[in-house]
Amino acid sequence: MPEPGYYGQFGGSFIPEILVATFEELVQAFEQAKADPEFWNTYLKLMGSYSCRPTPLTYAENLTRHFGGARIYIKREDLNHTGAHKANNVMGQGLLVKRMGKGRVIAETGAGQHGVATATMAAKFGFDCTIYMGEIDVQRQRPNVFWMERLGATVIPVTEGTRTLKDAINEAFRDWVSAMDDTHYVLGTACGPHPFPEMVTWFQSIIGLEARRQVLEETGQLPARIYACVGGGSNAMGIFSGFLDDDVELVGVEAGGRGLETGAHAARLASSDASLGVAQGYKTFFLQDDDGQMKETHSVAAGLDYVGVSPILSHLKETGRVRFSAATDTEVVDALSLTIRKEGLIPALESAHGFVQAFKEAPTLSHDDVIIINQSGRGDKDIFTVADAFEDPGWKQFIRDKAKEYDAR
Amino acid sequence: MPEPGYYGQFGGSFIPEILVATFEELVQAFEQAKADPEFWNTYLKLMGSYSCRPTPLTYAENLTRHFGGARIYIKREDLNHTGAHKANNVMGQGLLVKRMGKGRVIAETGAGQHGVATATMAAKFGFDCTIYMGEIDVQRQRPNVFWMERLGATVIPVTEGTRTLKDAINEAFRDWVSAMDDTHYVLGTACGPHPFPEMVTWFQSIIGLEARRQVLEETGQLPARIYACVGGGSNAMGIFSGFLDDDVELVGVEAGGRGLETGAHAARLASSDASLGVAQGYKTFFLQDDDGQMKETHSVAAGLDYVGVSPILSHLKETGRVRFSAATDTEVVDALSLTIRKEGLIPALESAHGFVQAFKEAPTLSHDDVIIINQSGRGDKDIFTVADAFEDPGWKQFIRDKAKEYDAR
Amino acid sequence: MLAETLRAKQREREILLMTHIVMGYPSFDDSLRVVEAMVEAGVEIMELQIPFSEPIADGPVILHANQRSLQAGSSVERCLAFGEEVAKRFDIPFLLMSYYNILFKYGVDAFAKRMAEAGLVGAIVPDLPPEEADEYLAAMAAHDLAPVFILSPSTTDERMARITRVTKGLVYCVARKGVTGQDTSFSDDLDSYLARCRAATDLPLALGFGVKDRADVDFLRGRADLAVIGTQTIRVVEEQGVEGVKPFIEGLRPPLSA
Amino acid sequence: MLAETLRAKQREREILLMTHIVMGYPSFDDSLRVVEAMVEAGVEIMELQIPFSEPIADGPVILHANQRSLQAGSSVERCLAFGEEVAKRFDIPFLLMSYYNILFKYGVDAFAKRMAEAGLVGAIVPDLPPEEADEYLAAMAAHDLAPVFILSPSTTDERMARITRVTKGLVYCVARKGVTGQDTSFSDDLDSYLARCRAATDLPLALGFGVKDRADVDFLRGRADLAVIGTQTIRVVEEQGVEGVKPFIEGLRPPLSA
Ligand SMILES: Cc1ncc(COP(=O)(O)O)c(C=O)c1O
Ligand SMILES: Cc1ncc(COP(=O)(O)O)c(C=O)c1O
Repeated sequence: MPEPGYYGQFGGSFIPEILVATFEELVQAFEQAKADPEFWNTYLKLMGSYSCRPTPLTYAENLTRHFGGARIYIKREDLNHTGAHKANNVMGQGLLVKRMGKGRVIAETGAGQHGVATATMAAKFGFDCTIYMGEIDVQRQRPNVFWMERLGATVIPVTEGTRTLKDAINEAFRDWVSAMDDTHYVLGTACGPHPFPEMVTWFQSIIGLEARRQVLEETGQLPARIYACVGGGSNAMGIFSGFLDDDVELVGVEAGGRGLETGAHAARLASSDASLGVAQGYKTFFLQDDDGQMKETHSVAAGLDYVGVSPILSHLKETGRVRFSAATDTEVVDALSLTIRKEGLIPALESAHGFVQAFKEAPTLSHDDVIIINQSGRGDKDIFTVADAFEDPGWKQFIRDKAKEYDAR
Repeated sequence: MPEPGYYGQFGGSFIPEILVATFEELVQAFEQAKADPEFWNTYLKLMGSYSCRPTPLTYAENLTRHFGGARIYIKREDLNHTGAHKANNVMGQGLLVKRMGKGRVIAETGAGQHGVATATMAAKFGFDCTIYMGEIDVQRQRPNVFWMERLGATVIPVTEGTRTLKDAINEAFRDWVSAMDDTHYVLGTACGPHPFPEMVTWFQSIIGLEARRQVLEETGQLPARIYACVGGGSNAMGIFSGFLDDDVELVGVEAGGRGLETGAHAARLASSDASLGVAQGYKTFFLQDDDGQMKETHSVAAGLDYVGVSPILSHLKETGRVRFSAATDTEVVDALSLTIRKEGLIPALESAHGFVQAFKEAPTLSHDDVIIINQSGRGDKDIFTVADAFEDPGWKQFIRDKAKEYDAR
Repeated sequence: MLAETLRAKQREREILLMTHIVMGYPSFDDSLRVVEAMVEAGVEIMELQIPFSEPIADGPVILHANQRSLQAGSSVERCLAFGEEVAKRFDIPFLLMSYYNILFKYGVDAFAKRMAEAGLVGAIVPDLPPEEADEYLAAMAAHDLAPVFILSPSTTDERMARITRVTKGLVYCVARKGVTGQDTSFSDDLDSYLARCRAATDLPLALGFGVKDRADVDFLRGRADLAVIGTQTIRVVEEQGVEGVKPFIEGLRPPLSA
Repeated sequence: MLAETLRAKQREREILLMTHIVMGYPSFDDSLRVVEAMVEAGVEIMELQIPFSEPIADGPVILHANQRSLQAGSSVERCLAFGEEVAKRFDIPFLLMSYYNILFKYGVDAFAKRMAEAGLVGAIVPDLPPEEADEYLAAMAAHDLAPVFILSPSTTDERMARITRVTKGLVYCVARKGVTGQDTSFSDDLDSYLARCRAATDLPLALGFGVKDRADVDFLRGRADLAVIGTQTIRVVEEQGVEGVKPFIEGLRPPLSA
C-alpha cells in the first residue's frame, strides 16, 4: 500500500516544517472537494460559462490526408479562455482557495502562460495576486508581463539562479512560507509536493473525460494513440487520465531542444540524461549533475523548459504505461508550420512537440486507427518566439520601426 | 414591397457590370443555402467542432456589483477560433465557396482580424488566398500579417488612397473583377453590395440565436438592453438578430475617436457628420465631404475605423429599432482596463466600445434587469495598440531591446 | 443625337477614337492642354472623369490619377466648370465619367441640369447598373443627356437587351474581365462578344479596356465603332509630357488623307 | 552525545551560539578564516551549509551565497573535505546543513559514513520532514550522527512530539514564518512557542531565523539554549570583511569573565 502522494517511488512531500500545516490544510480541502460532487459540478459550470468547455475535438482532415495513415483528431485546449489548458488548473484551484477562505494567490511562471491564467483567475475571484517570473523570462515574455500587470497582478522578476522557471518556483515557495495564512500557492503543473501532482491532474482530467466521450461519439471507437507534450506534465496527465484504463497507447513528448546528444534539451524521461532526485518538494527524474545540482535546460518552448517532471509520469514511464519521446526545436517549428498551413490551427510551441511525434507515427498506422493530439495551447501568444524561429524579416523590420517610434517620442 | 437587397432606402447593389453575373451566382448560391436546412446544420457542426460554439454567456458578477445596477452578461465571441466573431462569417462563406466550386478566396482587412480569419478558413478548406491590407495597417498590424503569411496567404499592401481598410476593399473589388470565375470575395462585415449585408448577418446571427437561448436558460428572462460595437456592423447585427422581435432595446456603439466634436472619429450613425451616399457597392450613411469624397476616419480600434456602415443598421436607426452612441478612445481604454481587472476578460479594443456604453447605463437600471454586452473579440491580439494606449514603459523597453537584438545579428 | 453625331463622323473614319482624362491630373492646366492636343489630333469624343475617392472599377493608373487630382484640391464644381470650358471651346462631344456618389451627393437631377447647361452630352457611371438607375435615367432624359451604360463579356444576351434599351448615344463595351489599364488579348473571343453586342443594339459600340496602340485599333476596325483610349494616354502624359499626346493619338490611325 | 556536549557548555554560558556559513562563499579560504574567527570568538557550535541550486527554505542572502559558491565551482566533495578540515582543526562540534537532494544523490548511507569519517556530528536538512526520512534516520543512526529536525510555530504539539522523538543532539526551532534572513519580532508569541517546544523535548533548543544582535540574544537567554546566527554573519562578512566577524560575535554576549 503506497503512501499518499507517492506514485511508485516518485512523488512525496519534501517541504520545510513551516509549510507542513499549510499542506495539511490543503490536502484536507482537496480531499473534501474531491468527495463533494457539488464541487466538481461547480467547476464544470464555471469552465462552461467562463472558459469554453467542453473544448472541441477537431478532425484534422487535411493532415490526415497528408500523412495517409491514422485519422488525426486534435483536442482543442487552445480555445480555453487565456489560450491554454492552464485555465483548467487555475480555475479549479481558485474554487479551492475560495473554499479555504484565503484572499491572496501566488504563482510561478515560465512562459507567462500560467502567470496570465493565474492573474486572470485572481481578477475573476477578487484575490490579490503576485507572480514570480525569472528575470530572463520577464525579458523574453514581456507581452505576458504586460497582461498580468493589467490584470492587477504584481510581477516579481527573480534574479537568482538560472533566472527561469525553476527559480521562480523557489521564490514562490519563499513567499509562501512567509505568508501561508492568507496565501495559496497556485502551482502551475502536476509537479511539486503532494497534493499538487494529484490535484492538478484532477482538474486537468476534464480534458481526458471530454476527449473520451467526444472521440467515441465522433468515431465510435477509442483512439489507438494519444500524444501530448510534457513540460511539468499537466496537459499530458489531463488527457491521459481519461484513457488510463483503456487499451490506448499514451505518448508523452518532451523538449528535445537542440538534440538529445547536445545536452541542450529538457528531456527527463525520453533521454538517459536525467536521474532520480529530490527538489522543489518532490521526488522524480531531474536533469541534474552528479552532485545533485540542477542543470540548465533548453527548449524553443519556454513552457517545456524545466528540470523536473510530474512524479506521476515518472511512475507511468517506469510501469511502461506511457511511452516517451522527444522533439527537437527544428522539428517543432516544421510541425507548427505544417499544421498552420494545412488546418488553420496555430498550436503553441509547447503543443507542437506532441504534433511532431504524432506526424512521425501517423503514416505507420492504418486509416482505421484514430489518434488524438492534445493541442494544449495556442501559438499566437508566442509571436516573438515564433517569428524568431522563422527568422521573419518583415517582423524584424516592424520591431525596429516600432523601437524608433518609441525613441522619437 | 422593397426590392431585394434594400432595407428601407439603404443597401442595393452598385456594382460594375462585369461583376453582375458573379453576384447573380452568389445570390443564387446563398438563396439555395438558406433554403437548405442541411447547410445550416453543416455550418453549426463546423463551428462546433472547429471553433468553440456555442460560445459562453458569462455572468460578469464583479462588474455588476461595481456598477450596482443591471446584471451584466457578456457574450464571449472572443473565445472563437482566431479570437473574434469574424470566424462565424468566414467559415460560413467558406462553406458557400465550396458549394460554388471555387478554389480561391480574397479578402480585405483593416485590423488584420478578418484577414487572419479568412486565411485560416482558406487553409482549412484548401483554398488559395490573397488578402488586401492598407499599407499603413500592414505596418501597424504586423503580427497579423505574420500569421496570414504563415497560414499560406499572400498579403498585398495597398498603397493608394488613405492606405487603410476602405482602400483594401476597393483593391479586393479590383482583384475580383479580374478573377471572379474561380474567386470568391469574402467580405468581412455586413456591408457592401447585396447579398453581403444579408449574408454576413445570416452567418453572424448564430451569436444572437445562442445568446437568446442562453440568457433565457440562465436568467429566465429577456435582457433589457444589448450592447454591441459597430464597425461595419456584423457583430452587432449578429447578436441583434436574435432579439429583433423582442421587447429588447438594442444599442450600437460606434468609434467616438478623439471626440465627436473633433471630427476625428468613425461615428456614422451616432453623429450628424455622416450623410447618405453610395460607395463600395452600396447605399448607406458615409462619412464624406460635400462633394461625396470619403473622409479620413479615426479610432483607437482599427476594426471600427471605417467610413461606411451596414445598410441594415442604417435602416434600423431610421426606424428607431436600434439606438446608437459613440465611445471615445479614452473611454474605451478605461472600460478595457476596468473589465480586465474586474473580470479577467480582455475585450478587443473594438468590443470595448460596447462596454463603455453599457457601463454608462448599467447603474441607471435595476438589478432585476439583465443586459448583454457582445464581446466581439479578444484584446490580446492588440497588444501593440493597447500597450501604446497605456503608455507602458516596460513594453517600450522590451521593444527597444528586441530591436537592438535584431540589429546585432 | 449623340449617336447620330458619331454615325456622321464614321462616314469619314471607319473607327472613331474616344479618349479619357482624369480632370485635374496632374493639374487643370495640363488637362486643358491634353484636351487641346487630343482634339487637334482628331479624337472624335472624350470622357472627362471627375475624380472619386473610391474608384473601384479603375486600375492602378487611373486610380492614382484620381487620388492625385483630389490631393491637388480638385472639386466637383471645378471639374464641372472645366467641362463647361472645354465643351464651349472645342467642337467635339464630351461625356462626363464618374462614380455614382458624385452625382448622388450633388443631387442627381441638379447634376444633370448642370451638365446640360455646361454643354456636356452624356455620362458614364460604372458603378450604376440600370437596376439602380431610375432617378438617374429620369434626370438624364429630362435634360436630354445620353446615359451611357456598359456591357461586359459576362453580360447575358437577355441583360444586354435590357441595358441597351435604356442606353443612349453609344454603348460602352468592356473588352474583358478586370479593371482599366491591363493588357487585353484581342482575339476571337472578343470577336464573338462584339457580335453579341452588335446584335443587341443599333447604337455605336465603343470598346474599352486595354486599347493601347495602332495594332489594337486596327484589330477593332470593322468590329467596333469607337476605340476607347483610357489608361494609355495617362501613361503617355506621365512618360512624355503633354507634348507626347498629339503624336501618340495621331499614330493610332492612318492619316485622314490616306 | 552532542546534546551532552552542549549541556556541558551551558554550565559556562547560559546561552550558546550556533553560527552558520555557506561553504565556499565567497571562497573556501575565506570560509576557513570565518570559521577560525568564530571559534576564537567563542561560538559553541557551527552549521556548515553545502550549497544547493534550489535552496527553497533560504532567504535572499543565503540563497545568493549558495549561488555564488556554486558558480565559483564548489563541489559536494570539496565541501565535505572542508568540513573534515575544520572538524579536525577546531575543537567545537560541526553540523552539516544542506537540502536532501545532496545527500540523496551521494547516497544517503555513504553520505552519513563520509560525515562520520570527517568528524562531523550531525546534519540539518530543512526539506526533509520525518515522514520522508526513514532511510536518512537509519543511516544517521548507523553512523552515530545527530539528525537535527526543525520545529516551527505552526507545528502542532502532537507533531512536535513525533519530530522530537527522532531528533538527536538539539532541536532547531524556527522563530517564525518565512525564510532565513528576515527580521523576527521577539515577543510574547515567541515565548509561548518556545514553551511548547520545551515541553516537547529535553534536547537543547536552538532558536533560528532573524537573530541578529545582542538584544535578540539577550531576549533568548533563559528561553532557548542556543541562538542561531545565520544570515547576519554573512552580512557582516559582506559589509566588513572577515575582520568584522570576531568583534561581531563577541559583541553578542557579555564577556565570559564578566
Ligand atoms: C501551451 C502549453 N502547453 C504545455 C505546457 C507545459 O506544461 P504541462 O506539461 O504542465 O502541460 C505549457 C506551460 O507553460 C504551455 O503553456
Ligand atoms: C473584434 C472586432 N470587433 C468588431 C469589429 C468590427 O466589425 P463589425 O462591426 O463588422 O463587427 C472588428 C473588425 O475588425 C473586430 O475585429
